[in-house]
Formats: sequence, C-alpha cells, structure tokens
Amino acid sequence: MNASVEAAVPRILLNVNGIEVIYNHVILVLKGVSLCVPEGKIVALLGANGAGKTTTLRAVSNLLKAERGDVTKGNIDYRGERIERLTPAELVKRGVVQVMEGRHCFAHLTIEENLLTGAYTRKISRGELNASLDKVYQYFPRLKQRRSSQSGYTSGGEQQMTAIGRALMANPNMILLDEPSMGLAPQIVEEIFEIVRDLNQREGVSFLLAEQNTNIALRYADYGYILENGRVMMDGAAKALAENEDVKEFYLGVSSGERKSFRDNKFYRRRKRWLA
Amino acid sequence: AEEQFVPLLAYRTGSFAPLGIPWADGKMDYLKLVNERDGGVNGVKIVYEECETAYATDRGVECYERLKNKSGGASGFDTQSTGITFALTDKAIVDGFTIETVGYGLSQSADGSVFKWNFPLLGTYWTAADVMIQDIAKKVGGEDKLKGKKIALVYHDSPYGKEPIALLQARAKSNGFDLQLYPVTAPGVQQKSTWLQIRQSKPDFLLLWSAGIMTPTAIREAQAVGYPRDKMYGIWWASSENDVQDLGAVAKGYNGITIHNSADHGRVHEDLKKHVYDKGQGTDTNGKYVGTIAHTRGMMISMLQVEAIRTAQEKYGKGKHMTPEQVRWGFENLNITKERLEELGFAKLMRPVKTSCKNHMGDDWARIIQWNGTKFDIVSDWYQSDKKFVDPLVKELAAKYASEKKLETRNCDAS
Amino acid sequence: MAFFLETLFGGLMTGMLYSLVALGFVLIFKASGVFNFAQGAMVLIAALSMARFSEWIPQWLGIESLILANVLAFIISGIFMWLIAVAIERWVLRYLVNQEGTTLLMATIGISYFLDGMGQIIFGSSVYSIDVGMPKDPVFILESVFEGGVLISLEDLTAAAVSALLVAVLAVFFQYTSVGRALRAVADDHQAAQSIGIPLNRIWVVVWTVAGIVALVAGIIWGSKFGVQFTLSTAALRALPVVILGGLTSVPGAIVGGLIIGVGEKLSEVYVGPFVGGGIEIWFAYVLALVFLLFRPQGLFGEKIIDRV
Amino acid sequence: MSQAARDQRIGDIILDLQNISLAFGGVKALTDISFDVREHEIRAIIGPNGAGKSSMLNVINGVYTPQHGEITLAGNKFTKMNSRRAAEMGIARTFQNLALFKGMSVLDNIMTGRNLRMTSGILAQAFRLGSAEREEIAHREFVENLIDFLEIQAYRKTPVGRLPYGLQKRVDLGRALAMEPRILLLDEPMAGMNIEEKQDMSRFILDVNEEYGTTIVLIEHDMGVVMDVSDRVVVLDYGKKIGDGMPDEVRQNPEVIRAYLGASH
Amino acid sequence: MFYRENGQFKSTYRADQQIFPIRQDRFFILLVLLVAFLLIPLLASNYFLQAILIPFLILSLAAIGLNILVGYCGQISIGSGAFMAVGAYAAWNFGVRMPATPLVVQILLGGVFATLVGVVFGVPSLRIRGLYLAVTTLAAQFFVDWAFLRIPFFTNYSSSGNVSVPALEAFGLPVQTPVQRYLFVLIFVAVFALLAKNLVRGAIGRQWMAIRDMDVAASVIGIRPIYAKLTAFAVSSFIIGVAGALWAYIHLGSWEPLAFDLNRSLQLLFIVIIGGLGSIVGSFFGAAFMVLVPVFLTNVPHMFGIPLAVDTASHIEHMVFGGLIVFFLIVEPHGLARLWSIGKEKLRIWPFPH
Ligand SMILES: Nc1ncnc2c1ncn2[C@@H]1O[C@H](COP(=O)(O)OP(=O)(O)OP(=O)(O)O)[C@@H](O)[C@H]1O
Ligand SMILES: Nc1ncnc2c1ncn2[C@@H]1O[C@H](COP(=O)(O)OP(=O)(O)OP(=O)(O)O)[C@@H](O)[C@H]1O
Ligand SMILES: [Mg+2]
Ligand SMILES: [Mg+2]
Repeated sequence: MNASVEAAVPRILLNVNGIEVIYNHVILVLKGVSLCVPEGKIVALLGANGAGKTTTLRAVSNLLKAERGDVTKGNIDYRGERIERLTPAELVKRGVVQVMEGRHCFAHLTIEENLLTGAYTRKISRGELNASLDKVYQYFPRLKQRRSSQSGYTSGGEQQMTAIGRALMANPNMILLDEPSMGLAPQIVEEIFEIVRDLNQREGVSFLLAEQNTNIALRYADYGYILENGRVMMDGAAKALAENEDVKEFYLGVSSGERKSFRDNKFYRRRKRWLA
Repeated sequence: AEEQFVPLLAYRTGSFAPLGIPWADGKMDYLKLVNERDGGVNGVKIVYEECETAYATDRGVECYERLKNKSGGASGFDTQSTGITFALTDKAIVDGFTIETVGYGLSQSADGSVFKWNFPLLGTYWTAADVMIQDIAKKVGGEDKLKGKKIALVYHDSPYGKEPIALLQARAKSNGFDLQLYPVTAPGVQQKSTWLQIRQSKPDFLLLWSAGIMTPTAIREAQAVGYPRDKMYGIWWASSENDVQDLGAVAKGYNGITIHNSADHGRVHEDLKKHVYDKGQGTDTNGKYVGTIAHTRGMMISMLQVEAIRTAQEKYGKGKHMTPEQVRWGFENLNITKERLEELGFAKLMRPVKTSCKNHMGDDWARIIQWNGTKFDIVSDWYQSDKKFVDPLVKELAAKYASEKKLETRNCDAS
Repeated sequence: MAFFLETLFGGLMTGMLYSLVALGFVLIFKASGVFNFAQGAMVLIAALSMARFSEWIPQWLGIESLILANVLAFIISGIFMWLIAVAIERWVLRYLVNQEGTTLLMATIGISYFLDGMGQIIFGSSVYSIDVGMPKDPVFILESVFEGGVLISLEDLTAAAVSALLVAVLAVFFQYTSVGRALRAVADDHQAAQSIGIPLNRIWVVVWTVAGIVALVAGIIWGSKFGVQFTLSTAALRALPVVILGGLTSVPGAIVGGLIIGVGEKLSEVYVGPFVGGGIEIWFAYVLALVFLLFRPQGLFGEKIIDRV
Repeated sequence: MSQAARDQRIGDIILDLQNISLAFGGVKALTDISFDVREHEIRAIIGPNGAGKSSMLNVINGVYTPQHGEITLAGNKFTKMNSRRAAEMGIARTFQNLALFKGMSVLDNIMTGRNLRMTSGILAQAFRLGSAEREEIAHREFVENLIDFLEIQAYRKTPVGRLPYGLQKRVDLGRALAMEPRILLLDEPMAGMNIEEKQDMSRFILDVNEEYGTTIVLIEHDMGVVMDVSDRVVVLDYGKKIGDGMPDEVRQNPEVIRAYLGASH
Repeated sequence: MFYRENGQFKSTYRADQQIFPIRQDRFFILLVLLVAFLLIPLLASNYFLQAILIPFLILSLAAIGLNILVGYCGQISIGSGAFMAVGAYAAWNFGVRMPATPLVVQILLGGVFATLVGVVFGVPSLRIRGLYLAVTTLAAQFFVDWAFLRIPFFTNYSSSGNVSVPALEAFGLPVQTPVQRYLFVLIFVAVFALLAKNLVRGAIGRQWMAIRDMDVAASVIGIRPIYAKLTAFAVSSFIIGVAGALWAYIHLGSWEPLAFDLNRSLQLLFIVIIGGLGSIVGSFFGAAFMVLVPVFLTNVPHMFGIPLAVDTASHIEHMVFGGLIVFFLIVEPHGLARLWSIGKEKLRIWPFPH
C-alpha cells in the first residue's frame, strides 16, 4: 500500500464484526452488529431507547462480563488485534476508555480524586499528572471550583463532566462515550461536543459516541450508524444521514422541512409507526 | 457370623476437637482390640461406624437417627456431649436404645428406676465435684476447716458446666464455705474479666469445669493474674495431657480428677500395642495418643460397652447377636470384678464396678492427679463421693424429671 | 481503684487486639466493598500455618535457633497468605465483579468454610502453640501507691504495641499511596473502576494479601496467648462491633473502636456482670456499638452514607 | 387547547414558596428563592447544572428540609414538609437519576403508586380475604390503564432493572401518575430520550395536564420542549433566581442567555 | 415444547393474579403437594423423615421468615437464631406454666413473642442501615443467647438450663411417630408458605420491596419506612419464631440455647441467599441444599467404600460446602430460585436457542 492511499483512506481503528450479545444466557440483545471506527474520526451510534447502543459499547470495552452479558458471535478488532479476551484494564492501556452512561463517579472520592484515578494506568511523574489535571480543568473550569467536594454530592452535570474528565486523564486514543449530553444544560452540551471536536482535531482522539440527541450528534460526527432492535438499520456519512428524510422524520423531529412545536403533536408518533 | 453394632459418636472437629480426637481414638481402638485379640465377643464380631457431631446437638440427633437401626440395632450411644445426651434421652425412651454416658450426662440418671435407658457409669459431675471438695478438705485439714473458705467454680456456660452447681451448693450449705460462680461464655477464649474478678476476690480454691480451648486459656489467664495453679482443680474433661502439655511449666501444679484411675497404664495398653498398633491398624496412625488420659478413658468406655454385651450374652445366649433391649439388660447387670479387670488388663485403671436397676452409675471411684510440668502424677488415694450429698439430689431431680415427663417409675425391688 | 485501673488496662490491651482483627475487615471493605466474613478463618489459617511451620522447620532443617525458625515460619506463612489471596481472586472475586454486597458477603462466608476445612486438613485440628518469646508472667506497677500493686500483663503490652505499630504503618500506606485512591475507587463502583483501567484483580490480590498478613500478625498474637485452635476463627466475631463502631471504612476507627469496645466490655463485665449473672460482655459490646450507631449511623469515623435523589 | 383556553383554565396559586434557603455544609444549594405555581399550570424550572433545580423539588415534597422559608400548599402553611404529608396532599414526582424499585416488576412499581389508596390490613392480605382481593383488582385495573397509556404492556412483568433507560423513565412517570396527584413534579423526564420519544412525552404531559387538570412542575434541559410546553418558567443559577416569567420573556432575558442558554439559542 | 404459556389468555385480572398463573406451574405444585402429603408418609423411612425432611421443612419455614426481612425488605439480619430461640422458649414456657394451652396455640404464642422481640430489635433499622444493621442484629443474637442461658426463669429454674417437651398431641391426635411429626410440620409449613406468598405479592409486599430498593422514593410515594420496616420485622420474626418452636418441639425435643446460636443464624442466612433473595420457593431450594449437602457428603464416601476418617471427611465437607456456596454464587448470584426461573425461561423457548 502506498502512502497516498493510506492518507486518503484512514486506517480502521476499531472494527466490530457481526457481534451477538446475550445477557444472562437468555436475553438476546445484539443480533449481529457490525461497525467500524476509522482512526481520527468521530462515529455516532444512534437509535431509540433499548436499541442496544450501550450494549455495543460495553461489548467493545469488555465491561459486559460485569453485567452478566456475553459476546456469543462475531469479533472485535482494535488496530487489527482481537480484543474480546482482553480485560478492561488492558484495553485502557491500549488507549480505549469508556465513559459510562449514567456517570458512575466514585461517590466517596472528591472530584479531584476521581480525576486522579483516571490516570491510574499511566506511569507518569507528579508533574505530568498535574499537567493532565490542569488540562482537564481547562476544559471544565466548573470542576476546578468544586475539586474538593465529594462527587456524590455534586449535581448531575458536574458528575458528567467528572466522568469525561476522568477518562481524559487516561490519555486515550479512543473514547467510547455513552450519552454525554444526557441531563446537561444546553450550553454545556454544546461545550462538551466542542471539547469532543477539539480533542478529536487537536489530539487525534477517535470517538465512538452513543447518543439520543441525534441532532447534535450528527452535527459533530463524521459518520453515523442507526441501531434499531439490536441491528444496524442504516449507516452513512453524518451529512448524508442528516439529509435523509426518514432520519429527519424519526430522529430529528423535522418533518416537511421545519421543526414542529412540541405542543402541536396531536398524537403519539410511536403508535403511529407501529401501526404503519 | 453374628455381628454386633456399636455406633461411635465423636467430635474430631470444632472447638473441642483436641479432647474429642484421643477420646474417639480410644473408643475405636478398644473395639479393634476386642476383634483382633478375642475375635469379638464370644465370636460375635463388633462392627462400628463413627459419626461426626462437632459437638452440635442437631448433628448428634442426625447421627443417632442414621445409626440407631444399623446392623440389627445400636448397642449403645456414648454421645460425648451433655447437650446431645439431653436430646437423645427423650428419643431413646421411645426407640429403646441405651445411652452410655461415662463421667458425664445427666447426674440424676444414675437413678435407674426413672432412667431406664441411661447409664452414667463410673461417675457423674456430682460425684466429681464431691470428690474435689473432699480433697480440698483434706488439704485444709478436715471438712470442718472448710468453713469460711472461698471456693470458686469457673464453668463453661452450658448444661455441661452448670451440672455440678447443684451439688456444690448443697455442699456449701452444709460445709459452710462460700461458693463463687464464674460462668464463661462458650467457647471460652474470653476470660480476662473473669480472672480479673478472681484476682480481686482471691478464692482459696478454684474448680474448673471447662472443655476444649477453655482449659489452657484458663490456666494461662491464671498465670497472667498470678493465681496459683496448685489451687486449681480441673474436671476430668479438663485434665488430660492435651489440655496442658503445650503449657508445660506454666501449668505446673494444676490438679485434675480422674475417673477411677484413667491416668495410669495397664496391660490393656500393651495388648493394644501388640494386637492393633504393631499390625498398623491403630486408629491414630502414629500412636501418640495411646496412653493419654483421654484415650484411656475412651477405651474404658468401649470396654464397658463390650462387657455389657458380654453380660447380656451370658443371659440371652453366648455367641448370639444381642438386641438393643438385651444389651440394656447387660448394662444394668454389669458386675466387673477384680478378677475380670485383671483379665481385661484394666486392673490398675479401675476398681470393680457393679450396676443394678436402682444404680445405673455403678461405683464412682476417682483420684486426684497433678501436672508436674511434663506429665500427670497421681497424687491422691482413692476417693468415692459422699452419698450423703449425692443421693438426695439424684432422688429429687429424678423424681422431678419423672413428673415433668409423666414417666412411670420402675419398681426395682420387684424383679 | 487499683482494680479499676487493672480492668481499664485489661480492656485497653484486649481492645488493641480487637483493633488488629478489625483492621483486616476495614482494609478489605475499604478496598473492595466486600464485608469479609472470612477474616476470622484467615486469622485461624495464618496462625495454624505459623504454629506448624515453626514446629516443622526445625525438624526438616535441623535448625536449633527458635528465632530463626520463627522468622522462616513467618515468611512462609506470609507467602501462604499471599497464595490464598491469589486463589481467592482467581476463583472467587473475579467472577463476582459488580455484584451486590450481600452476595459478596455470602461468598466470603463460603470462603471461610473452605479455609476452616483446608487449614485443619493441612495443619491438623489439635491445639498448637506459637512461641515467639512473649513474656508471660505478670508484673506489678504502682506498688507503692496501691496495696498489691496494679497488675499488668507484659504479654498484652507487647501485643498492643505491635498492633499499634502495624496499624500506623498501614494507615500511612493507604493514605499516602496512589494505590490507596484506586482502592477506594474500587470500593465505590467496580464497573467504573474497571472502565478507567484499574485492574481489579491485581488490586484485590494486594488487599487480600495485606489483610492476610494482618491476620497473620493477629493470629500470632492471639495464638501465642491462647494456643492455636479452631476457636481462633471466632476472634472475628469479637471484632465485628469494633468495625461498625469505628466505621467500616476507617482505619483510625478500627483503633478507637477497638479501645472503646475493649474497655467498655471489661468494665461492664466486671462492674455490671455480677448483678445480672455475668457473661454479658459479648452482647454488651454489640449493644454499645448499636447505641453509638443510633447517633451516628455510619460509625465514629465512617464515611457518611451518601443518598441523593 | 389554544393558549387562550389554557390561560383561562389556569387558576389560583396552589403552591407558594417563600424565601427558601437551603445549604449543605458550605454549599448553598438555594438562596432566598420565592416563586409560586398556579393550579393547572405547567411550570418549568430551568438553570445550569448544579443550579439547585432538583433541590427545589426535593424541598417541595419534603425530602430536604430548607433552613429558611415557608411553603404554602393549597392554603396550608408549612415550614417543614415531610414526604409522607406531601404525598397525602397530592404531590407526586419523578426522579432525575431514576429512583425506581429495581427488583420489582413494572406492574408492581406502578402499583406502589396506589399505596396510599390501599387500606386493607395485613391479615386481610395474608388470607386474601374478599375485600383485599377486590381492592387489589380495582387498583390493578387503574394501573393497567396507565400501562396501556404509557405503552409498556409488553414489559408488565419484567423487573425494571432490566429495562432500557427510556422505558425506566416511563415507569417512573407511571408510578407518579398512579398516585393521581394534584401536583406532579417532573425532574428531567426527557433526559436520554430521542426526539420522537420527547414528542410523545410532551404530548403526554400536556394530556395529563389538560385531561386531569394536574398541575405540573417540570425541570428540563431541552429548551425546545420547555419553550413549547410550559406556561411560565423560572430560572435558577447557582441557587439564585435570575428570571421568572413567560417562556418568551425568559428566552430574551440576557442574564438567562449568559448563564444558561448560551449564544446559539 | 411442553412448558408454554401460549394460548393461556387471561381475561380477568383476577385470573392473572392467581399465585400460579401458568397452568403447568399449577400442575406442578399440585403434584408436589400430593407427593408431600400422601406419598412420602407412605414411603419414606424414619431416618429420611426425621433427619432430612423434618429439618428441611422447618428450616424452609424459618428461611421464608428471614427472606421476608432480608429478601423482600432488604434488612440483613444475622440474628434470626435469636428469634427462633424466643419462639421456642416462649412456646415452652406456655406449655410448662399453662399446661392446658393446646399445642398449636403454644407454638403460635411462641411466634407472637418472637414478634414482640423482633419489633424491638427492628427499631434501630429506622436509623441504621445495611451492613451496620446486619452487625447490630448480632446484638439480638448474643443477648437472647445470654438471656436464656442466664435467666433461670426462662428455663423454669431447670438446674442444667436444658429444657425438654413432654409427649405432644394436637387436636386430640398424638404427634409422636416420625410420620405424625412430619405431617404436623408439613401443615404448618404449607399454610405459612401460602400466607407469606400472599403477603409478598400484595400491597404490603410491595411496600417492603419499595423500601428495600429505594427508600427515599418509597417515602415520596407515601410509604412510611417505620411501618414497612417494622411490619417486615414483625412478620418475619413471627414466622421465624414459629419455626423455632417447631424446631425445638418437633425436631429436637430437648434443647439448650446452643441449638439457636450464631451458626443457626448464619445457616438461615445461607439458605436465604443460596436459595434466592426475595423468593418463597427459593427458601425451599436453599433449605434443601443446606440439609442435603452435608448428609450427602457424609454418605458419599461410605457408598463408594472409601475409608475416610470422620474428621477428614468433616473437613472436606466444610471445604466442599464452602466451595459449593461460592460456586453457586458465581453461577447465579441471585440464587437457586433464579436458576430455576432461568431454566423455565429456557424451557419456554426450547427447542429454539433464543
Ligand atoms: N444487564 C442487563 N441484563 C439484561 N438485559 C439487559 C441488561 N442491560 C441491558 N439489557 C437489555 O438490552 C437491551 C439494550 O439495552 P441498551 O442499554 O444497550 O440500550 P441503549 O440503546 O443503550 O438504550 P438507552 O438509550 O435507553 O440507553 C434492552 O432491551 C435492555 O433491556
Ligand atoms: N444531599 C446533598 N448533599 C450535599 N450537597 C447537595 C445535596 N443535594 C444537592 N447538593 C448540592 O446542591 C447543588 C444543587 O444540586 P441540584 O441537584 O439541585 O442541581 P440541579 O439544578 O438539579 O442540577 P442538574 O441539572 O445537574 O441536575 C449542587 O451543587 C449539589 O452538589
Ligand atoms: Mg444506553
Ligand atoms: Mg437535577
């Protein structure tokens, strides 16, 4: 392969190939999901509640075991290496970190301690550690103010920031970000996505991003997959998806060109679709 | 050939294992000896099965249920536990199995007219307590000198430990000494406060009704508060080698009581070595327990069991299998004479014993031993309990039991 | 007065011993959220190992020196405890990541059964002794002040000193190392800790080993006082009220709790016990802890239980 | 319903909060906040993360006790609320971080909402006496209607812990509705939902409000929803009130833009 | 293929609220009851009845009681042995002091007293939670142990502290032989299991579970923690107390406080957790495990003629038992009951893999 082709087609960083996931030996949740994340790109994973977004991320980061889930079929490669058998810790060392849905901060640790634990896998000097910490505080000034509060007592938004900041401390190549916008004030949502873009462009971090907020996700992502019921329904470049009529209708809430007021819905759309 | 089944309840695990292991070995070894040396009882081989109770009542009950009907019926249960004895006493009446409790059990069950199936052979806690007081009296120069003395009882807080209290109270009243009671919660590693109190009240003598780890702990605590070991008397379950040998000199002077003379050695030990251990069939492979007090006592228990079977065979047919009821008769009509003891190799260990319908205990000889730092020395002559104190208690409590359980009392004079 | 002082000292010394066992609990709880019921069994197996190896080593190697035998036995027992920690991680904890507290608690009860059985199979179930040369005879102080003096057991004093030292070392180790933080993180949320790359297995091996060593020290002290036997495993029961009184997550709590319980139960037994038939110290310790908790549900130094909606 | 018709329906002040202050140690969650809620209205609370919105709800239904201030509920004054009293007076709520009963089925979760209305004694329940059985069935019917309404029939017997987040939110709402509340406090009911679901949820909130006349206090970060659905909006910022009024007024308020909305809105 | 609920539609809520809405389950339960009441008394040996079935049933009952507290209401208790003891001694005292009291009434009164004590020791649960509470329940354990050991009144001044029951009879029928005892216990267990099931699937059961899962949310919807927790303690200790009285009267006949010591409490907690927290059938599974495994382990070496010394056997038994507990927890942390229901779920979709 020559250099120019390599530049044109970015290397595939993460390749998920036809995986099936079963919880508790009986609940089949993913029914053959394939997707890939090219190096240095932001890939969005969209879909309704329960579609299996979180499950997909867990399968990649190997946090499924703790939920009594299993990948029963398919394979997952990261930089060409099979990673299904690795422990989460080994993955983090290779640069893959997941930010879990619902924050999961260490409630009894202060915010700063939470952040510091993020650097656990890195064998770095005190100075480097402080530099990383400063970087995170730069991204999230609010955290700096509350650095010595126990994170269990901080507000939802603060916890979300802590969780992302904590992942950043591991200095990852790839972040699996699960619903970062959930419960955040609009300004912060924008901020967080800006930070995502920043990290992506300046530091070359790749993202696999599960989001409900299709609108904003497609705005920042390069490529998108839409999951429905444990299968990939549709995929394509983010721009193309944003233009697609179905996506507009079902995921962006825009029909016939303009945004409808929430008040003007006269019936439940979900039911309508089931009937259709 | 005919077989006779002897169930062996034992505790080789749990807090009391250090005592339980040699005891159980002794019981089994003697049965092996009888089979090897004599070919059984008049040709009837003895079969046995051990069952682990861990000193827990419910497991004991399970063992009993499992073993009672084995191979033509159990010849007798040595429960090795006061608690299990209580539980089985009620069942055995209904089912018809002998409970053989050598040196423990319900003291009032010496009254065979009420307790048809129980045999607290050779002595009970009442006789033991009485003998201890006699020895103390001798040391202070007569029973009248006991007046005003302070005697403490440090006891395992369970039916086992509480058993001697009734007798000691009767004695205290009559002899005028001051009885102090110090219960120790099982398993007995926690005695610091007890011994602080003892250090303060300074009793003249101290009786120790302990078991398992409680015994060495008590002796260590005695050392820690400076209580003289030679003022302490341990009940037979608290005065075997395993209780003190790790303490060595710390326990020097510590007194114990033996049932008959279980501290001594007899020909039976040589027989055991010759017929069992030399053939590599000993229960305890390296034989380090043989000759220890607990092991010897185990053999005594089995010997009494075997003699009961033999006695029964004399009445109901030599060389035949005996039913549980027939074995019971054997227990009730034991007459182990001096000559018989000689034959059995127990001459130095025991004095003659004779039971009857009225008296299920037989003869309660005992001696005092003292730890000299490496072994127990026999330091007293033979004692027998003072029936003036023991008998009324047996009568009273047996009668109470009979009325509570609505039991018919047998008329022992009739037969 | 002299008697009161004796009781007080006795209580303090006993309290230190409780603290030592309690410390094992606290370490494991703090680091993994596991309420380790097997701590008692670990004390037993560690003590058995120490007792037996210090007896066997002279036989095997023909060493005369008691000190050398003890040192070797200590090292071997330490390794033994490490092996146990590895085994527990490998065969138990690994599969129970992210499970609820009750499940983990049960698992440790299972472990304690296993260790009880295994220890006795390997090492036997009789009484064994540990002789690390602790002074046994009583000494009397303040003889000029009180008649008969105040009795102090040098053995207790040594034991208390060793305990205090160990506690101090551990407190420092856990407070000021980066591992310490990771440990607390794991206790809060297994999954989140995993997600940022804290290797649970390694952390657990470390903690259980440390707890094993603490158990070993506790076992040696208790064992040399009372002899080593199955009953030692009940030592844990005495330490439970200490743990909750001090707070499940607090190292200093284990110490202060131990002292309070130690003194409380001895004073109660000696001064109240005789009026109600004695033997009250066990439940008294628990009731004392209970009453404290009514005022501070998280224990003296425990972390506040966070509940927010 | 048209806006005019809505305005017509909105009645008197049902809930009035005066000078509420709440602090946790050094953290001042709420400082001297007053606002009111009128009957039948949909009242939104917005504000940046950590502004004290959830704390406000917690004060209203007695989970937190404010250090200062007074709550007037349906004409009764309280300086202290407790959650049981709030529930008895008809306040129900949902939770931001899902406070469902994880081990129970969807059905049971929603049935607990009927708790205050179930009166049969323990013995009657143990023996399933006729009265207890009838009561159970009557409430079950009510709850089944709710389940239909929320479209979670298929999950009726599933333990809620296993449901995806969005459905759990719906169950949470169902449980609150089962109380047939006068005032419904919703803490970010639409977080983690996609647009379609948000539309349904909005419709739903409006339906509840219009059909049953339930007063609603709503915390939400999606400005689209807030602006479209609510009648009045109060804005908090770090425990202080920085705005209160009609959605459009609030949207224009420069301080609100600075503190919360950001430039793009 | 055979375990399907297809085609079993419920047209009324009443039908859907039956204990066993699925026909096959009803069948199964009926079968179990038939076997238990008819077949076993005819066929089982005395050993099987006395040493296995009776303890199994009584432990199941106690476990149901404990499960209400731990599994349904989420209050861990390591002191249940104490409530068994209270039940046993209270019943016995009525028997001794008022011999006219019928046997069943004695046993129920035992339950009533256990309830009282249970409620007293339940009060701290209003403030203390989780493991802290678990440890404080040991206060009940040790206090009660102590009281029955040291307060002679409770043992009617029996010198040894050991008490025993006279010949039993109920409703004029003797309760003597193993079969009679077994049936007597079985009736108790069946009735109480039914009542307990009714409670946990009714309004009060939901209150308990709500408190267990999320107490703040529970109080927000108007559940009073005091009421819910104390009723859980009350009901639970009542059942445990009755089980204690049965254990003493029927299984042991004669006992001392040691019969209800900490080991008993731990054993019950085991049963509940191995069986499955928050599951009535789970209590039976757990009890079966608890009773059978040791018996099995002691008998297996004999069956194969392996000459194991009893102590080694007992130590191995400890190890195997501990190992099994861990094994089952790993296989299914939610206990045998969950394994059972997963099994049923698999059966339902069988022969298709999903
Ligand atoms: N631990 C678990 N045990 C059993 N089933 C589970 C578990 N976790 C998830 N599921 C099931 O898997 C399916 C997919 O869940 P998942 O969490 O992946 O959805 P999601 O797309 O992330 O939804 P949301 O947007 O609501 O977060 C759901 O139906 C859920 O019920
Ligand atoms: N129980 C508590 N203990 C201590 N501090 C608390 C507690 N509850 C809330 N706080 C603090 O009060 C402040 C307000 O919190 P609150 O949860 O009300 O914010 P919010 O406006 O709901 O934010 P979000 O939009 O992120 O949910 C936060 O700083 C939080 O840390
Ligand atoms: Mg998700
Ligand atoms: Mg909030």
